[in-house]
Amino acid sequence: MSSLEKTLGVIREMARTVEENRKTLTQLDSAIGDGDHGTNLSRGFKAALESLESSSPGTPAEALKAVSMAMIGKVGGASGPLYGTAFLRASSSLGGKEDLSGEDVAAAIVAALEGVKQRGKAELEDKTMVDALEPAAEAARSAAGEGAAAVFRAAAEAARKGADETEPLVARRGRASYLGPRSAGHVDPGAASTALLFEAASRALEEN
Amino acid sequence: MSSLEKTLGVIREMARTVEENRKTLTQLDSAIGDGDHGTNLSRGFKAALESLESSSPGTPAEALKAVSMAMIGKVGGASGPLYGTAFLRASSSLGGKEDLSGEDVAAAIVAALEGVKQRGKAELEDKTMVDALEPAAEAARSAAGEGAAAVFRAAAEAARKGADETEPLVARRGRASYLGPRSAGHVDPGAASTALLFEAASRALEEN
Amino acid sequence: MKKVINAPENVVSEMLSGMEKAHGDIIRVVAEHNLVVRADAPVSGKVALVSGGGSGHEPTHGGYVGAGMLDAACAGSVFTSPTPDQMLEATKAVDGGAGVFYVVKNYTGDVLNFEMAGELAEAEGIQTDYVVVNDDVAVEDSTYTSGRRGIAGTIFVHKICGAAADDGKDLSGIKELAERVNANVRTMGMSLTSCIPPEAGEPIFEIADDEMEIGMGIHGEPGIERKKIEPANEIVDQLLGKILSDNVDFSGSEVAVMVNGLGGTPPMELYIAYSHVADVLEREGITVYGRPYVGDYMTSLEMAGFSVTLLKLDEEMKGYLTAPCKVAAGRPF
Amino acid sequence: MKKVINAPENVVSEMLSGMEKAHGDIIRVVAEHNLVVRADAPVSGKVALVSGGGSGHEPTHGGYVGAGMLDAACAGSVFTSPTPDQMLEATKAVDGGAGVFYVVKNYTGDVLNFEMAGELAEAEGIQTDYVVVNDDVAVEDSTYTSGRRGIAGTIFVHKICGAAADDGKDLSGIKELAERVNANVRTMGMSLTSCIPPEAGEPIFEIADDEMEIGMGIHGEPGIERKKIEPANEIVDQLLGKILSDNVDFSGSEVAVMVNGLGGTPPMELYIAYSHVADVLEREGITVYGRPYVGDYMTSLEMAGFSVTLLKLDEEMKGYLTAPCKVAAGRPF
Ligand SMILES: Nc1ncnc2c1ncn2[C@@H]1O[C@H](COP(=O)(O)OP(=O)(O)O)[C@@H](O)[C@H]1O
Ligand SMILES: Nc1ncnc2c1ncn2[C@@H]1O[C@H](COP(=O)(O)OP(=O)(O)O)[C@@H](O)[C@H]1O
Ligand SMILES: [Mg+2]
Ligand SMILES: [Mg+2]
Ligand SMILES: [Mg+2]
Ligand SMILES: [Mg+2]
Repeated sequence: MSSLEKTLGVIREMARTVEENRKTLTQLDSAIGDGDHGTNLSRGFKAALESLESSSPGTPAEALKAVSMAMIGKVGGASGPLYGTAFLRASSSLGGKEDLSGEDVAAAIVAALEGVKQRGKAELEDKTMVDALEPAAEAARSAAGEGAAAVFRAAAEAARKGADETEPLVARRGRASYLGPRSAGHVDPGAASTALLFEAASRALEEN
Repeated sequence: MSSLEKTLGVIREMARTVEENRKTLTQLDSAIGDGDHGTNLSRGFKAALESLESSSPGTPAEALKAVSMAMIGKVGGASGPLYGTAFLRASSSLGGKEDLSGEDVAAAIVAALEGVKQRGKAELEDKTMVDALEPAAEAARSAAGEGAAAVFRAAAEAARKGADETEPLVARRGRASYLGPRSAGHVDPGAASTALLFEAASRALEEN
Repeated sequence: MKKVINAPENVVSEMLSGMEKAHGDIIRVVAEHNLVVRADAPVSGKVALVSGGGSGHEPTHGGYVGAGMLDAACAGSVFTSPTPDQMLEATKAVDGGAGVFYVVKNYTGDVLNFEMAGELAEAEGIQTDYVVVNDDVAVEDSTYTSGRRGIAGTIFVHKICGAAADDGKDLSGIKELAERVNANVRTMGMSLTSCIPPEAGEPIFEIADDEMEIGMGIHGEPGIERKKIEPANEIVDQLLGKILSDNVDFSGSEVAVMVNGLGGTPPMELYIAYSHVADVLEREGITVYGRPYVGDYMTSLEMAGFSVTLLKLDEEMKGYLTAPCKVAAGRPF
Repeated sequence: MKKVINAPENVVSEMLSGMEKAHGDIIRVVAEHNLVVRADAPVSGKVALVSGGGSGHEPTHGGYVGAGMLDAACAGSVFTSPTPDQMLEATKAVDGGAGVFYVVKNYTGDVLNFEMAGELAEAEGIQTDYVVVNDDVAVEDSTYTSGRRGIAGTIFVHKICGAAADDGKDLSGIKELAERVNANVRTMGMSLTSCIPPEAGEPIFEIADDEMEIGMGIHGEPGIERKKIEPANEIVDQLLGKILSDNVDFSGSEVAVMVNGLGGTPPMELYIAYSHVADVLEREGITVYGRPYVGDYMTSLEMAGFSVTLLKLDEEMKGYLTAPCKVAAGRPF
């Protein structure tokens, strides 16, 4: 199976996972935000799938670019431009490559992280998706030599741990920051969705 | 005890009864009206008691006139002008009399009925206070020879029966008429309050 | 009950006090009688318009007092008609020598109290007349009953007759115009929720989470039918269907349109409803004249729901409808 | 969930369609991008003002598009910032050659999306600039966080900068004025109930029948404190107390005042609140300039609650605040 097919498989599994967890994500966002994170991502991934249908991308980078454009164009909110930037930077980092190594995948994840931090100006422990994405990127880098599947497996584990650890934090970025101390005691919805996306990617590659 | 004192006793017992049944009357009015009949009458009788305090009426007619003015001036709604007219006509029918016979009381109740029908243009079975007041006036007339207490006793019994019998009726006057057939199955609040007022009057005279 | 109030028994007087502080250039408030009076009343030589009714329908009626609309509004307790004393005081405060005209909504209480007020005013030598507005097609009309309710269509009577009075029309002319507006205006409403009168402290009725009332009044009186909630377009079809099949022939005419929110319905939903109203009218060959009235014009406290009003216009009404006026219910822009 | 809608996923487009049908003389709607655009846009040689944000805050922002206020508003999904594509389309539709100015409320989503739109517009050769409004004193300000939210005070930026743009002020002048308004405007809100976004179908939060949220946002984000409900005057004291003890010195100044309903609060309650606001301001020696804004200006669907906004005015702001404008959020009278 080509890297392009694998990439498309990853994206489809991400979309499926978002749909499955739409309510959960929205409920997390209701607790410390405005209750739309699940709806937002669902709208974005639906648009991404439609765009992939109609555009038939030729490379993994083109597929990721289509996802990015769907996120930026259809999601809105904070997560739209942030995930949009993440997929855009991942796409750029892959360039025209047709066969992706573990190193390529890890580099793309690191690029995604840098894009998100640049756009959103969040740091670790601000209780945002960065708390899942940054450990995921580090784990990905460490596992880079073991192939794409291992990279995603490591990233998913690290992202899940990072997401869980947002629970006690007081938010300093995003809508949850308006709650001050009342934001503690809830997992950040964006960190949770980042963990779900990496788990979906990992699952998609294991299955092949 | 003078007729004036008895009249004041009747008014005070009416006020007490309205207060005690405020919620019930309001609930009856919620079912087929706008849920204010208890509040309306309570406001009116409070104002009546205040007015009696400050004006010290010299005759039964003056006392009833004070109640009438309080009803007209403070109640509003349909029941304000209707009960106001009832008390006004009762007052006029008594003129300057100091000692009231059963005939006088019965004539006052008949005058009240005529006033209400003239103002509100309701007939029997329109599901209004007339359905309690008209039988009360008839019973009062029949009992006129037996003294004031007997007149009120007979009126109270007839009013209660008339009020109960409004339950199956479809309203043709007042706010309940807008419901059409849906107004059936509920006792009319104004008929219920008329029955309560006669029962209060009867009680006040028995107790003496 | 959750409300931004201090005490249930003071809501009317405190509201009027707030209105006076906010709109002192347009109105003054006579606190002893819960009246809102045009700031420059009485206007000498002009017929004065007085309306009133229970409170809880804001901006009706105090919000419509000002140059070009009402001269005074009498505020009753919540959902309870004001009293003849109040109305008489209002009459005396605004009489400019050309008579006083009462705009009365058809409720037994309002009618009886205004009738008594008129008798009292005549006794004091002030000429009065009145119209009883009964625009609600939900209720069948009949001379053997209290007839139809007066609801949101009343605002058009205020606007058109207010402009006419400003224009110098005399009392009998105003009466004729008011009757004409009333004869050509039809309204029907629905609601999704009840509301809580502050003194009662409880909802007037219970309604399930998937039900609606069709033919709703504005005081929490039940409507004519309760059923499962339906899509906005189907609701609009029913309300308009009843209006269009009534005895005013709207076809081919120019109409003023109001989609009136009952208080708890967001503008989003009113515009969704208006969108379909506009489509149906276009299909029926009925032209919307000027700007439609989409918003909260006659409310029932925080009740969710809306009504649709159509007024068939003639040339005179058009002129008065669009004449300028200055009232508190307007916006600073 | 009970709403007058056809389908949750269509609420924004159907609402915009209704607005266009109702206000075709003031606005046009670009349906593909959920934009409300001034009917005569682009106005050549004038700086164009664009705002936008999630839907569900009506009349914000589409209701403020028109001569003398905004040139365009981008409508996002309910409570969700619109996207850079939409904003770019709006920018292109209204650019009259003098640049486009974005009025952005301080939410991460709104800021990021408008920033991206600005980059895209600059790439197409359109000069843009923006202000980030952050008037909500409920949230402590800090450079280490996202800072304060933008809420109802934003309407004053629309009005004042809209009039200034009409008056010929250039892009840098508008920017300076917008920053000045933002630096002098402070808001704080509270709520009694949650609201139900149509697509979620459930209340954003649960709140007991005797509780209120103080420091509420406009998207159902929890406030800063939940407590037992208190009398209106005490609530106003808390909101104003926080505003007056913030870093704008309002004493002795002239202010524009807004008592903004969140959708489900009847005018009666807003006027009761305003009555006390006026008393407190008078006691503090603060003068209310012109007509206070008491009504639903920036809502949260059907949420019950309100906010209080004070804007400290200078002479230039006063002139622009009271300049005429024509927008859908105004009334036909
Ligand atoms: N500045 C930021 N940097 C990184 N992530 C952020 C930032 N602000 C918000 N987020 C993420 O976005 C998530 C919320 O996304 P979403 O609910 O879709 O948008 P919105 O907050 O606009 O409603 C948060 O849970 C958080 O993880
Ligand atoms: N035309 C009428 N004639 C006699 N009684 C009437 C008439 N209209 C209404 N009523 C009485 O008034 C009662 C309602 O009074 P109330 O609730 O105080 O006034 P409102 O209907 O204005 O809210 C009804 O239950 C009915 O008995
Ligand atoms: Mg969110
Ligand atoms: Mg009643
Ligand atoms: Mg009543
Ligand atoms: Mg959002």
